[in-house]
Amino acid sequence: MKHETDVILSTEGLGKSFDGLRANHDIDFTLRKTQVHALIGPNGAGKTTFVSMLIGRLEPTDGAIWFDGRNVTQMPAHKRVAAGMGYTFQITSVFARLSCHENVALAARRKQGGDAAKVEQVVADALSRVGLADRTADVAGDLSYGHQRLLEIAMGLASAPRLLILDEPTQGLAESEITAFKALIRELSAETTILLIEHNMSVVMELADEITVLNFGEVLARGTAAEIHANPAVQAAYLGTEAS
Amino acid sequence: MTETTSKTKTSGLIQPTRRGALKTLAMGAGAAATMPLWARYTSAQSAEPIRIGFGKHATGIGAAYGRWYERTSVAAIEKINGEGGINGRPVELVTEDDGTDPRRAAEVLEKFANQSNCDVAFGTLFSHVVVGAAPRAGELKLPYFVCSEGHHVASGMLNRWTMQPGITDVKSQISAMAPFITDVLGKKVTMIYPDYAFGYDHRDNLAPAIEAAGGEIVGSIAIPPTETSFTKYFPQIPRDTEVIYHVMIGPAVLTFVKEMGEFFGPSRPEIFGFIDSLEATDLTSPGLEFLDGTYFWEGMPRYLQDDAPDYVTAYRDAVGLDANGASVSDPSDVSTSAHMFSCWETLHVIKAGMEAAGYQSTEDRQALIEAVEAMTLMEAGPAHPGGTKMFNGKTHQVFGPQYISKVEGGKLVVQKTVDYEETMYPDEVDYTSMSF
Amino acid sequence: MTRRDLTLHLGLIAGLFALHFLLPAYHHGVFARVMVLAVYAIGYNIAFGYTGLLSLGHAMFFGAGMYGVGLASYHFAIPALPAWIIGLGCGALLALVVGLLALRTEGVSFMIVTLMFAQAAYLVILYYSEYTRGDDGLVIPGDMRAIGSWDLSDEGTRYLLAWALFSIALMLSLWLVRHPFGRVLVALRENEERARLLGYDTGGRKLAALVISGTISAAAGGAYATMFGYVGASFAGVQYSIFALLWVLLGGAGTVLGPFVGVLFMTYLNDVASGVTEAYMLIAGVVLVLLTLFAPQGIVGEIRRRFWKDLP
Amino acid sequence: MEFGPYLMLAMLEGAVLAAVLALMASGLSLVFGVMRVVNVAHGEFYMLGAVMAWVVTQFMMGLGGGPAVNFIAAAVLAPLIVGSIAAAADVVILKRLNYDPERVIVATIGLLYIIQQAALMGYGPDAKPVVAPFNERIALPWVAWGENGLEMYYPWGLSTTSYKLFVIVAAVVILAGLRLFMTRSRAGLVMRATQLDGEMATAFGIPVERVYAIVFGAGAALAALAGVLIVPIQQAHYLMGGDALLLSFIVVIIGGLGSLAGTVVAAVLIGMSDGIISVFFTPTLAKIIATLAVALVLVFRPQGLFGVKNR
Repeated sequence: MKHETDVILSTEGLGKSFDGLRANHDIDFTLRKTQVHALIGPNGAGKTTFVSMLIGRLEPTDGAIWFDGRNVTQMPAHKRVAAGMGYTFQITSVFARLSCHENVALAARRKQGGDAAKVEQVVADALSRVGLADRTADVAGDLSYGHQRLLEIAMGLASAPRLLILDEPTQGLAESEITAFKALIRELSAETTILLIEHNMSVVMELADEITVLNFGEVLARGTAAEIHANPAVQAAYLGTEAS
Repeated sequence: MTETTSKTKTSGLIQPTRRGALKTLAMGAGAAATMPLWARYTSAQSAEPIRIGFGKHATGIGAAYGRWYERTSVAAIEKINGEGGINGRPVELVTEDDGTDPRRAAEVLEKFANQSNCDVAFGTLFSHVVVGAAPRAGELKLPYFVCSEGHHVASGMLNRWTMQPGITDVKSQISAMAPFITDVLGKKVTMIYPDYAFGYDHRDNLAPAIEAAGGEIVGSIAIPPTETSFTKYFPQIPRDTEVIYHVMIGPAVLTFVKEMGEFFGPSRPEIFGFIDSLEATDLTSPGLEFLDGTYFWEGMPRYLQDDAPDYVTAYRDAVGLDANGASVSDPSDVSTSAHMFSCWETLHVIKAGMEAAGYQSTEDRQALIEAVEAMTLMEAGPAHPGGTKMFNGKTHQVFGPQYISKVEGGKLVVQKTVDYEETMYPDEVDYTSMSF
Repeated sequence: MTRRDLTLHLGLIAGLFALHFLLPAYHHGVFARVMVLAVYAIGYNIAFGYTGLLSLGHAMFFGAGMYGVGLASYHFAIPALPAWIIGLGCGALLALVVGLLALRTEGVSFMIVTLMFAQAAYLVILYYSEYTRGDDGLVIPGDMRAIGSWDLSDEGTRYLLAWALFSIALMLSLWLVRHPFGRVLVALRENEERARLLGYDTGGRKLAALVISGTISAAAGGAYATMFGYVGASFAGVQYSIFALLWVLLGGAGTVLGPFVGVLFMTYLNDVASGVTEAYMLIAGVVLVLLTLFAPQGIVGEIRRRFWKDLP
Repeated sequence: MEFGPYLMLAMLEGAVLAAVLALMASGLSLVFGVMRVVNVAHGEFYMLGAVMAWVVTQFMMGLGGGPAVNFIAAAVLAPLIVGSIAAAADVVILKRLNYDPERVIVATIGLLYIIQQAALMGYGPDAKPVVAPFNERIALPWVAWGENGLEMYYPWGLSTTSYKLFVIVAAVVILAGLRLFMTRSRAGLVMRATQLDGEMATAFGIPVERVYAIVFGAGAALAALAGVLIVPIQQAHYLMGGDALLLSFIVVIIGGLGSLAGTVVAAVLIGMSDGIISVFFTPTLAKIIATLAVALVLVFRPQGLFGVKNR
């Protein structure tokens, strides 16, 4: 087994079929600690299916998932989160009727437990890092779409994961917000590992240490930004279509 | 009568300490709002009418009974008032719907005792409602006169404040019927009864009574009270059955009897029923033709009998019954004759009890109970149109005549009257030895 | 727990204590009953209001407490307090079993499954009529209705005990919803998937919430049995499940004070309406429809929305 | 009674119950299938159908109609009236809730009380009979091995009535008609399209709101029709909707929520087993077993016994 000490997450032959339809097939994937790793691929390439299996929202049909040296394939989602995974949804999924503070506090409390002062500190810190410090008392559902995405990220931060999976975090963000987001990720990458599912190529190219490309549910290529950029297969399957 | 407890002056309303606190507060300026209420308690003087709380089954499964119980009670109160009221005071009926529901019935008793300032409560029919409400009556120290025919009173499960002086209980009704069934109709009896407490009174008492009379129970079929279709139960009737004994209650009674007729077709055994199976139901309803020639128990005849005494016709006129036992204003509105007379008689017992006790105010409630407990023979007459009865003060239960009627041309004709002497059984309780 | 929260809720408790001395006899009795039923509603509110579990079967928990107490007192002559604890245990156990099964479903299916379980429980009461006396029910013997020298059939004692039970349930519910555990229940109600992916064991929390809710409901049922002396099958019928829903919706689902306000309001509404018409349950129907249409948050919920944003 | 004829009788009785249940439950299933909401007031529409049948026949009797004419009038008018009431309730209440499943449940519980209590006020608390258009007792034969080989005879008690047979036939005809309507007519297609995807249907110009109102009305009308058919056997009573609702829930769940064919199969299963179980068990125990079984089906096989997992 390949758990080198610097690998935080890996999959072996991971696959998922829906009623015989193969959404993911035989994916071997390795994620190194403190890396920013981007997962890209055209629409319908199976990215969300893949991360859903990682976090435990979907049960794989074949293969295994290893997190921190442990086989977590059968582990329920909440235990994976407790073990150190964090996840933000592709479609905004905040607690719309609760305040921003409570949203983030819920994320912080699982780890901090009953230590109210510590929770307050984590919440304030997370909100200010995403730039929502002045919206603490606002009801989450009243925020703009972009702010809700930032709130999602704040919730991810507050749960202090060792691996943060961000599913299309910049979707719907304004250009200025994207710039701030990039800065935030750079800052975060010092302390935590980040798996980024992203459409926005500029974000990917600027942030990712390593990139994995999915196509038709299989791994098409893997490498640094420059390598992927130069890969003809990727260009054909993905960048080509993107460019046209 | 054993009067071991000395008469304590209980208000029956609130415990003394709280009342004391209340009075203290009432004297303060801040509690002025409670004054009118107090005024009501203390001014219960002789000019006030005597209030009788009537828990009416206005809704729920007992509604047909409730409607007729109320009519009978209103007529009785009118008569009593026409004759000068009770102890010179007019009588007023305070009616509350108990929804044929035990919890609601208990609340209604509270309302009677504490809000509408009733002197007594009366009139409950359905046994689960009686059982649910009676403990409250005991706590409120409110005389509670039920008209239920359940064996719950005489069995000793209730309390000193609950009595049944107007209607014979099921246990003695059955012991009165059993000899007739075995002598005239047949020895092998199959009983069909509702699968709930009222039915259990029948189940538990019929077998010994039939056996004592030389017959045997060959089949026993319990039907859930919520059932709406009955044919599937009838095949359980043993083929050698000579007599069907049936008693049913609730909104589906007509279906029950109709489907029984359809099941037997032309080859029916003898059938003996408690009229409960067809109370408030027209005997000439389509599908009931087969009942001609069958027998029914009646607590008091529904149809005007040829030899009816004057006080019976007077009672029927006062309640508004035509010769068929239906409302004079609506011939399709059939009464619950076999039971509702108990309201009339109970109200007259209350009157007699209050007069014997010199009843003045709610303080005399205990004296009222003791006065009724002292009663024995109740002669047939305007106050007791259902016939001569014997009251047993120890068991709080009355024993009266029972009627066996035959369906002839769509009418019930009395064949036999069983006097109260034949309906008595040994005491199972002595309420007079219990404290108030 | 903020000071304002405490003042408000302790204020209500103090007010109810003062009413013990002020209320005229009839209303004194009504309030005692309202407080016990409010405890049932508080229990229901924890499942429905805070955790979002729409159950139509809570009457079985109320009934479990009631029959736990009733059967223990009636058949085994167990005195009030131990009997009540048996009742609590029955409710907790039933809630655990029902929860383990029913919580595999959600939404509409959960509602129907709880309804079916409750119906089965109701029928079980009727089926074992030899012990339960079926529809007729049991009258709890007078000497079983005492805790030490306190006679529970005494109006004053009963009021104070109902008041004590209600106060405990109210403060417990306030403490619970302000506690991180309670916050997670709210998160579950709002967005279960999100809560799960924040690392909360949603299945376990829902089960815990249902067991707490069922136990409180059973506490109310058991108290009702000893305090009012009667145990009957109709209390375990579907109507009492609907009542709980109605009270909580009317008062305000997901508010601490809502259950009490709902029971109080509905009780007096029925009391007044039954004097006007036989069809007083019509009022309940109209109220339910109007609530869903115009005030889904209920009375206290509307107050929270308009005036007092962080009312618990 | 011997076992064979007993079973036969139980099955006949079961078939009558199955017929009525199938009608009523298809109404519930239709509403759930198309609108994805549970109508808790469905039992009250059944009750209202029975009550309306009584009202119509009383009115017609005043005009001097015979039982057959009166009954036909009731069978036509009662479902129409009840269906209109339901459609109105949909427009006034459910539409405003955006058909949110949980809020609809609460609102229809309210509707349940409103209808039930209105019936109490307007119609009264008594059970009242409606005369059947025809009701002859039909004795049924049975065969047994006798001295001369196979013999046919009429066992004691084995019988049914012409009206009960009519109820079974009528239900079969109506359900066959409903199926034809749903699969062959344009309106049926529109309903099924709406069932598959409300938003898509809107995009294709289907007036979804009107379809919903019609479906809700039609579901109630089916329940009312069941009420009309049963009332000559059972009488109309304002509390009759409760048990009927529970049974319909059971049928719809066993059959698979929203599946019409499954509903009919389940109605036959439940109706028949109600008759047949009563041969072997006491009725209360049978009900306990059936209720628990349904709960467990929902827990472990939420798509129903006959449903296919789709969503």
